[in-house]
Amino acid sequence: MHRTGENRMNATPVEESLREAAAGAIADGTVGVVIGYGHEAGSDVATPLFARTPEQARGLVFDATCVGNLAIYLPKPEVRALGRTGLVVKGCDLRAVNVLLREHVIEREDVFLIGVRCAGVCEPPLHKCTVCPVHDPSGCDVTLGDSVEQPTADASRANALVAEMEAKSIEERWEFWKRQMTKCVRCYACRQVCPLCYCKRCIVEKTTPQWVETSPHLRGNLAWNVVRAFHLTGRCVGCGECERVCPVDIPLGLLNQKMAGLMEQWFDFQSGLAPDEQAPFTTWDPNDPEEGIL
Amino acid sequence: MNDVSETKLYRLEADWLDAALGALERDGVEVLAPVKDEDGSVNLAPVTASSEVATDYLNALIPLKSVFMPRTEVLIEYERAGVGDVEVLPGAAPAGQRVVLGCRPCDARALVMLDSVFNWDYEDVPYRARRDSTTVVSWACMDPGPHCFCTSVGGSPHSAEGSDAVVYLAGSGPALLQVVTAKGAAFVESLGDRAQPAADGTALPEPPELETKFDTGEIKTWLDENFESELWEEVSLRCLGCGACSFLCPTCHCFDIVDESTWKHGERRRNWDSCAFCQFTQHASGHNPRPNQTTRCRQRVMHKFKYFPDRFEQVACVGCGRCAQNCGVGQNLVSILSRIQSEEKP
Amino acid sequence: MTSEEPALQHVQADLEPGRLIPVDYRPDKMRIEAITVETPDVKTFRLTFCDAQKAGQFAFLPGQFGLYSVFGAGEATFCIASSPTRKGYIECSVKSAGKVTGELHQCEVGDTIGFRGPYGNSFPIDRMKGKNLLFIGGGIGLAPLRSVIGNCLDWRDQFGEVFILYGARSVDDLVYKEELETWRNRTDVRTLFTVDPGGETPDWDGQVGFVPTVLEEAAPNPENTIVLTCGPPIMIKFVLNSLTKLGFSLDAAYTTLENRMKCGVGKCGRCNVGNVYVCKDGPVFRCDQLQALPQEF
Amino acid sequence: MTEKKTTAAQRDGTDWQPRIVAFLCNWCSYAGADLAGMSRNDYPAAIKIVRLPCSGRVDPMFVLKSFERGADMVLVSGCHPGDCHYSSGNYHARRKLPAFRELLGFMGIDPRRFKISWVSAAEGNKWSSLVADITEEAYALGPFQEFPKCTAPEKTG
Amino acid sequence: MIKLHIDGQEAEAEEGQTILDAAKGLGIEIPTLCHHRAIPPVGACRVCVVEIRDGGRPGLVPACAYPAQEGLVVETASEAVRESRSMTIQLLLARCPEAEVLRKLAEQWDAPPLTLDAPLDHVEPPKGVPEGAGDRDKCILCGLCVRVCQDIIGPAATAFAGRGIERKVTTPYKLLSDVCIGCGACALVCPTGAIDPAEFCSHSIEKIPNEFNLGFDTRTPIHLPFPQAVPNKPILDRENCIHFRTGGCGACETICPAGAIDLEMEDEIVEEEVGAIIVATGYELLDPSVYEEYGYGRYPDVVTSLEFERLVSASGPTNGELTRPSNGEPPKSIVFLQCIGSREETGPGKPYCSKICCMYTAKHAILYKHKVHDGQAFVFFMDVRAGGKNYEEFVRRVSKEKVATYLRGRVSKIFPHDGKLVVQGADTLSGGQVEIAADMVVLAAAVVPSKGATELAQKLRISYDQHGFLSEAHPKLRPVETNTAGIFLAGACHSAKDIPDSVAQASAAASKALGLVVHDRLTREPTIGIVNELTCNGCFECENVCAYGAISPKDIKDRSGATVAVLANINEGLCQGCGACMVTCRSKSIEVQGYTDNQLFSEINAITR
Ligand SMILES: Cc1cc2nc3c(=O)[nH]c(=O)nc-3n(C[C@H](O)[C@H](O)[C@H](O)COP(=O)(O)OP(=O)(O)OC[C@H]3O[C@@H](n4cnc5c(N)ncnc54)[C@H](O)[C@@H]3O)c2cc1C
Ligand SMILES: Cc1cc2nc3c(=O)[nH]c(=O)nc-3n(C[C@H](O)[C@H](O)[C@H](O)COP(=O)(O)OP(=O)(O)OC[C@H]3O[C@@H](n4cnc5c(N)ncnc54)[C@H](O)[C@@H]3O)c2cc1C
Ligand code: SF4
Ligand code: SF4
Ligand code: SF4
Ligand code: SF4
Ligand code: SF4
Ligand code: SF4
Repeated sequence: MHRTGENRMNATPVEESLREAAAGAIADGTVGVVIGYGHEAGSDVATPLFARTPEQARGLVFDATCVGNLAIYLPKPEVRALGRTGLVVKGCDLRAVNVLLREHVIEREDVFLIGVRCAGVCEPPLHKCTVCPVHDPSGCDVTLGDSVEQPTADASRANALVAEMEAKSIEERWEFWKRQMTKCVRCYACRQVCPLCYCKRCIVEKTTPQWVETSPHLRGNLAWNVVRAFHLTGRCVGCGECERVCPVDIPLGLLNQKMAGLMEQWFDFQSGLAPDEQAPFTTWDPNDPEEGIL
Repeated sequence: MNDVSETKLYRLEADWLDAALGALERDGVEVLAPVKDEDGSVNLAPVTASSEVATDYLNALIPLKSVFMPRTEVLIEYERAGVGDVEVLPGAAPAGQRVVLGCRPCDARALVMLDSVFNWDYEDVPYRARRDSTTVVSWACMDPGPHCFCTSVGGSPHSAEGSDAVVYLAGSGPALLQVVTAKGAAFVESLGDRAQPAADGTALPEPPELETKFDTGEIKTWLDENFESELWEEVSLRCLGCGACSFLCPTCHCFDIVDESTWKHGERRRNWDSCAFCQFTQHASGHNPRPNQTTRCRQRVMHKFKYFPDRFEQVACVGCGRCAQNCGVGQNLVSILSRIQSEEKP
Repeated sequence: MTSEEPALQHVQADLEPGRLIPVDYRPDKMRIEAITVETPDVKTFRLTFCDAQKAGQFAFLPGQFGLYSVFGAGEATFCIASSPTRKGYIECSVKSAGKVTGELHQCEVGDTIGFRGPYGNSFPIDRMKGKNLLFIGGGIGLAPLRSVIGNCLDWRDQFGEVFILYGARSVDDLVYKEELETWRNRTDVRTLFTVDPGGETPDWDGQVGFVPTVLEEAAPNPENTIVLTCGPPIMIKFVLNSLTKLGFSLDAAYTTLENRMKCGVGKCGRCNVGNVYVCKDGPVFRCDQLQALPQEF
Repeated sequence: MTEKKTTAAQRDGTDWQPRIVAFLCNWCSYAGADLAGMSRNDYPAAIKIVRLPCSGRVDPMFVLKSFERGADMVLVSGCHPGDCHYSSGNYHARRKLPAFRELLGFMGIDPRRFKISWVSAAEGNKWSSLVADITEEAYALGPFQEFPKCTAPEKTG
Repeated sequence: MIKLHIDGQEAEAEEGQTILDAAKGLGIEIPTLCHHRAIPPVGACRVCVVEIRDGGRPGLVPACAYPAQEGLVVETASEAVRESRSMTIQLLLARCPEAEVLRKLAEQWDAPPLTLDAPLDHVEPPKGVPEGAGDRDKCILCGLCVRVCQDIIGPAATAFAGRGIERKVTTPYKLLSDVCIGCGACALVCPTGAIDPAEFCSHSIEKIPNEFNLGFDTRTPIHLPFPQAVPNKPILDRENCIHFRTGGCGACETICPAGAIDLEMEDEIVEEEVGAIIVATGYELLDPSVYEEYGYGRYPDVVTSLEFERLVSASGPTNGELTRPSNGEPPKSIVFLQCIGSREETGPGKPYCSKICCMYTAKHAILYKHKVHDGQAFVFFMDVRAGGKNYEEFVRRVSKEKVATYLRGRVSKIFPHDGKLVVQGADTLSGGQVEIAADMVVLAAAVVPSKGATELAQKLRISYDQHGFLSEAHPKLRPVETNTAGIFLAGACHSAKDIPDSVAQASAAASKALGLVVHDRLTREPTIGIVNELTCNGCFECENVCAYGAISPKDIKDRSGATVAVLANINEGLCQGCGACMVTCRSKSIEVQGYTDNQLFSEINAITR
């Protein structure tokens, strides 16, 4: 592939060990492909690299441009056809892997996880990185990189944006989202990039009945984004990919954060911290909150 | 369409924009111009004052095609009329007179391609109506961006194809306006004395240099031979199968037709669609002629650089670079094409 | 390739080069006059235009299709399954497969639906004149053939021998049962009806076997024969093999494609097979030309 | 209660009547509403009832679609916790639906327009007073049209 | 097989059997005292003597110890036998004139009491023995108790001590024994009821209250649950059984003539697949001790109506003699209080009418009068609700014939005074306060569902009302069905009702159940879920929410038999059609027939038109 063999001269120690681990796993047949990050001209962020030979693995990089969540590729049949999948994961990406395991989308033995300790990506670090509880991915087959000081996640900061929105009046909120949702073109990039949107048939593609109107008018867009956020409630791991790829820059993360916060507040639940957790919407407790029920 | 035989050049006064906006408003003509929204992206939107118009932008996020083929439009409406019967209402009223003031030449050039499809034996009435009632005044590019490659696909930062008039806003000097069509000429009329015929011999500014990245002819030669090629799988693995690239592409025109109805009332809408979507071609039996992302990626490239030239003698890409810029996984049409180019000439 | 057959000819009657036909996507209203239940999931609808003027003007060629709309559900593509020689109505046979077809199956006689068309090319009637005709249909694939069979039988003297081979998965899945009976009772038509092994009933007096097998056993004479076939893709594939074995030339065989389409007029971008658009260049294709296309159907 | 209706209508001088779509579980709330009917309890007619097996069958999509179709208020009512005919359906509803309401509220769709209640088969009186109360509230909130009608084609797509 | 002749009939016996056994086989009863099947015979009491006429050495022999022999000719009631037996009985009776068995035998065998010069002296019982059950005067010194303890149970806690007239059964040094396990086998085998194991045992032997008699008397660990129990077989209460508590004893096992007891047997959970379930868990009474003012629980003579039922019952703790629990005297005056905890809108009681109390109180008054002819009965009532065939007439008779004095009003207080209970209440008809000095007070406490009924309902997934009474599917049209297919209700578990109503409902439930089980195939509502295998992701979120465990993984195989996917599958027998899975499935891959998304979509469309 055109990026193969692209070998940065000044590879960092992590990158060296990453390339080694990946090349080794490919060479000894542990995996059929390693999906990691590569650099490509014309792209500000690292792009997914599918290394199928040890040489191609030399193109792997790991730096602050590695924002993407590669777990998205795990369920894809095209990728599975390449053999066992080696996946480069940051701590946050691992949360998505955990949800995929929890939801039986993948089996643990089908993936070879190359964890990389990560202090945060982008300059300045992304919001998700500043509140990340899992800088150090645990449960990987290999874990690389220096250990990272685990900053105590500041809950107030985690929800600052949500709180700001909630401080607004209902009308202001409506105006805000109306403007945002009007922009949506229904490209579904948000869905396609989400590692947890793996449905064989998305609800918008179900025509009988058509719960979500496919037309990119405000009504359809609202329905789509409400459904997307709700289908990810208790599941979204906050990787922020949806918001990143939205070509019209709708702050989708805000919706996800709102719902994640709610799950934490109501059910003391954070998604993807372990592969054997029980999603809040698939269980219940007799003492669940009753507020607002008449 | 309505080509004026001889290109005419005008010099524009500094306040030409206000004059134009004022005059057009008086005539009841709606003006669409680049406007920067609260989130910082630039899009074509109705304007009434020159202060609303953004000039320091590379290109609109949503391409010009949306003016002629909105991302959603009502094709027909109907009303339930008794048991098992409906009354089909006339479609949406034809669009009024509009002027697009300030699209980029690549977007305007894309209209030529859309015209080919929408007037291919069958004339698409809603498209044609909007096209007829809209004057396209593009602003020539003086400073192309890193993703731009119009020159590689037969265009130019100063291309006048598809525009009714082209405005050159060059540095501190006076703006020039080139009339391309009768509609463009009519637009100049509306400027009154704010537009003066340029002195004979006034030269248009030289278009800025752009590296040519590939040769569309050679690409087509390769595509003609390589419907089956491992390259398709390689380049498609990372593609997410979203519609971001095609929705933002000024030449992509695939659409869906859906009915949206309540008990009484219904609308048949035309919405943008994308060949990248997995359900796009799926049959009722579950059979899918393009069952995976590899075949769908191939379709997009083939469509633009082989099928379109086969049928319309032009590639269906104007080199705006939006697809590369907006792809979440850095899928880059230019890199695929360069790759093909290198296959062609090893 | 025979000289009188230019490649992928536009047989479309009113599509003259240079003249644009406006499409505003507004359907004409049609009334359901009759509904025949063909199989558990196929119904045939007989439709007449609500507007008398439109009814008078309307004409089509066998093999053409239309876009039928159930208001509130949407549009779907079906070929016109009645013969152009029978004026005053059109018929379509619809398999319930999804939203529109599902809703259509809920409709009753007297209900109004919409119709746009006819679109697409047609079977090469001109070329068929004077030739022996072999029709090979499978399942609901008999629908487009029915139109051309009807046409040919109504002008029976214009053609040579007529042989209709039709098969379905089971006796239940055979469509147009009454018509099959009429054809069988005609002396100037040879018929062979078959069901897949296991699909027969105790009183089934036709063949049992897959269409290609039955075709090979029947061994029709390739001489001066034009083949028109339609059915599920897998059947077509094996029928073409068998035809080649029997000495038929694929440039004398035609079939129709059913790629998904939304506009029907070459704009929406779905139905292309390579650079060929099924809606405008098809749906009828000559088999040898089809084999040269990318296998995207 | 009929009285209230007229006063509300007179208040703003229109004939407008709110449309309240109610999704009731078959075993408790529907039976409760039935009991209210059998007991000749009077309650406002603004409420339109959809019967479901269980409040756990109420897909948030129903709520959304009702709003899209012009409902001014949506009510979901099921058995009291612990009384679900299917033993836990209402517990599932009690997690999903309030969360959905939070989401709607966050996006500026007035959460007061989405009511959730538990009404048992024996609570015919609760049902009638509940309907009376929320109908009154629906009058106070006024018509909800922003959402259903927001399909205006964008100027530039 | 040994053949012999007893009283002229041919008898059969097995090797090792005695004449007694052989006679029993013929239905000839030979009286015996010291014999117990489980204990090797010694022939100590000699009540069982029989005469050998032929086939052996002729003479009198104890039948319990003499082995059956081929050709023996035995007479069980010959003159010689009668004489000997009568004398033996006379002697025994002289020693233990109080022993009921001896008196009966004496009557039967014509043994008039001997007149003795002086009564037999009695010996002090061991130290620390509580007053009580056993009556050492009844001991005939047969030694069964000693042998059972020694030979069968094992601890050998007792033995004979003393000689002659002093001879008696006691523990070493006459101290309470540590080795005694308190099994009571001695008491069990004692023919005359002379023994109370508490006399021997150093640890306390708990009395087990008899549940059926509401604790008014006691029972053994192995016992018949109640008279007329079906099946009429004893049950063993492991919690109290010595064997299960100490590992010893096991007397019952050895003793049971039918060999029906197997202490090794483990409790087992029997799984039955059934086609229908009828729930008939009945009711119990609200515990009236919540009402302090009535003193229930504090004053023994304040009883509930159910307790009263036992106290007057012929099979009850007092064998039908009505006595005051406090002192065993017949109650000369009695007060019945109705509506204790019924028809109470607030407070600890129930808002409903318990329906049966008016009737049974009237019945109780009659029963009372029947037992205590000169007694006086009073009934405090709120209303008399005697709807039902002949009910009103019945109650009217009770009040008219002055069986009881009916006082309309409530009792405000009951307190003990001078050995009586003073009942203070209002008589709203006369408008005055009344005070009745009663010997007994009977509280007609509210009928409430049985304990555990709601848990059972949850297990069965049937619904119940706020009081815990199980709910019928429809109050008019499906009064015996529950909402869950195949489960029916009968009796007071559904609401307070009397026996005729319970029986009527039970009959209906039985026929409904039969209607189900006589068919080979179950016809059920078709509202069940179906998974769309084309779109199911196999995430099994649906499995997590299904309360019926109806969803399980299904392997999807390709033509070669290889598993290509594992998808959800719904068992249509288990699915109840609740739809929880549908809502949980994001890909909308489940449809519950009858409530499909399409149907609901159309409904929403239509309703909002
Ligand atoms: C030229 C032509 C002629 C046809 N003739 C007949 C005919 O005579 N009788 C008949 O029963 N069917 C015919 N079909 C197929 C028919 O168009 C589809 O079955 C129908 O459109 C399904 O529509 P729906 O709304 O019910 O399905 P939807 O609810 O829209 O979709 C259900 C499934 O059908 C697929 N689908 C949607 N539209 C089409 C389409 N146009 N073609 C294939 N799959 C589609 C979808 O991907 C989806 O998987 C023809 C198709 C073509 C292109
Ligand atoms: C004081 C008094 C006097 C009465 N006198 C009369 C009278 O004279 N005439 C008359 O018609 N009615 C009389 N009644 C009413 C009568 O007792 C009831 O109508 C009748 O007993 C109801 O029968 P049932 O079988 O429904 O319930 P019950 O008799 O209560 O039987 C229920 C049975 O279910 C068992 N059970 C409970 N829970 C479970 C469980 N979880 N699993 C298994 N088994 C369980 C219980 O142990 C019990 O054996 C009287 C009631 C009272 C209180
Ligand atoms: S990525 Fe953005 S524009 Fe595309 S569908 Fe999602 S929200 Fe809409
Ligand atoms: S919803 Fe967005 S943030 Fe959440 S997991 Fe999916 S892509 Fe990541
Ligand atoms: S190339 Fe990029 S933008 Fe286009 S479909 Fe693929 S992932 Fe989406
Ligand atoms: S293919 Fe890409 S570069 Fe070409 S016109 Fe479309 S968006 Fe622009
Ligand atoms: S929840 Fe839906 S997708 Fe998941 S296993 Fe169940 S049916 Fe399949
Ligand atoms: S409908 Fe209810 S009972 Fe049936 S499978 Fe789904 S969750 Fe289980």
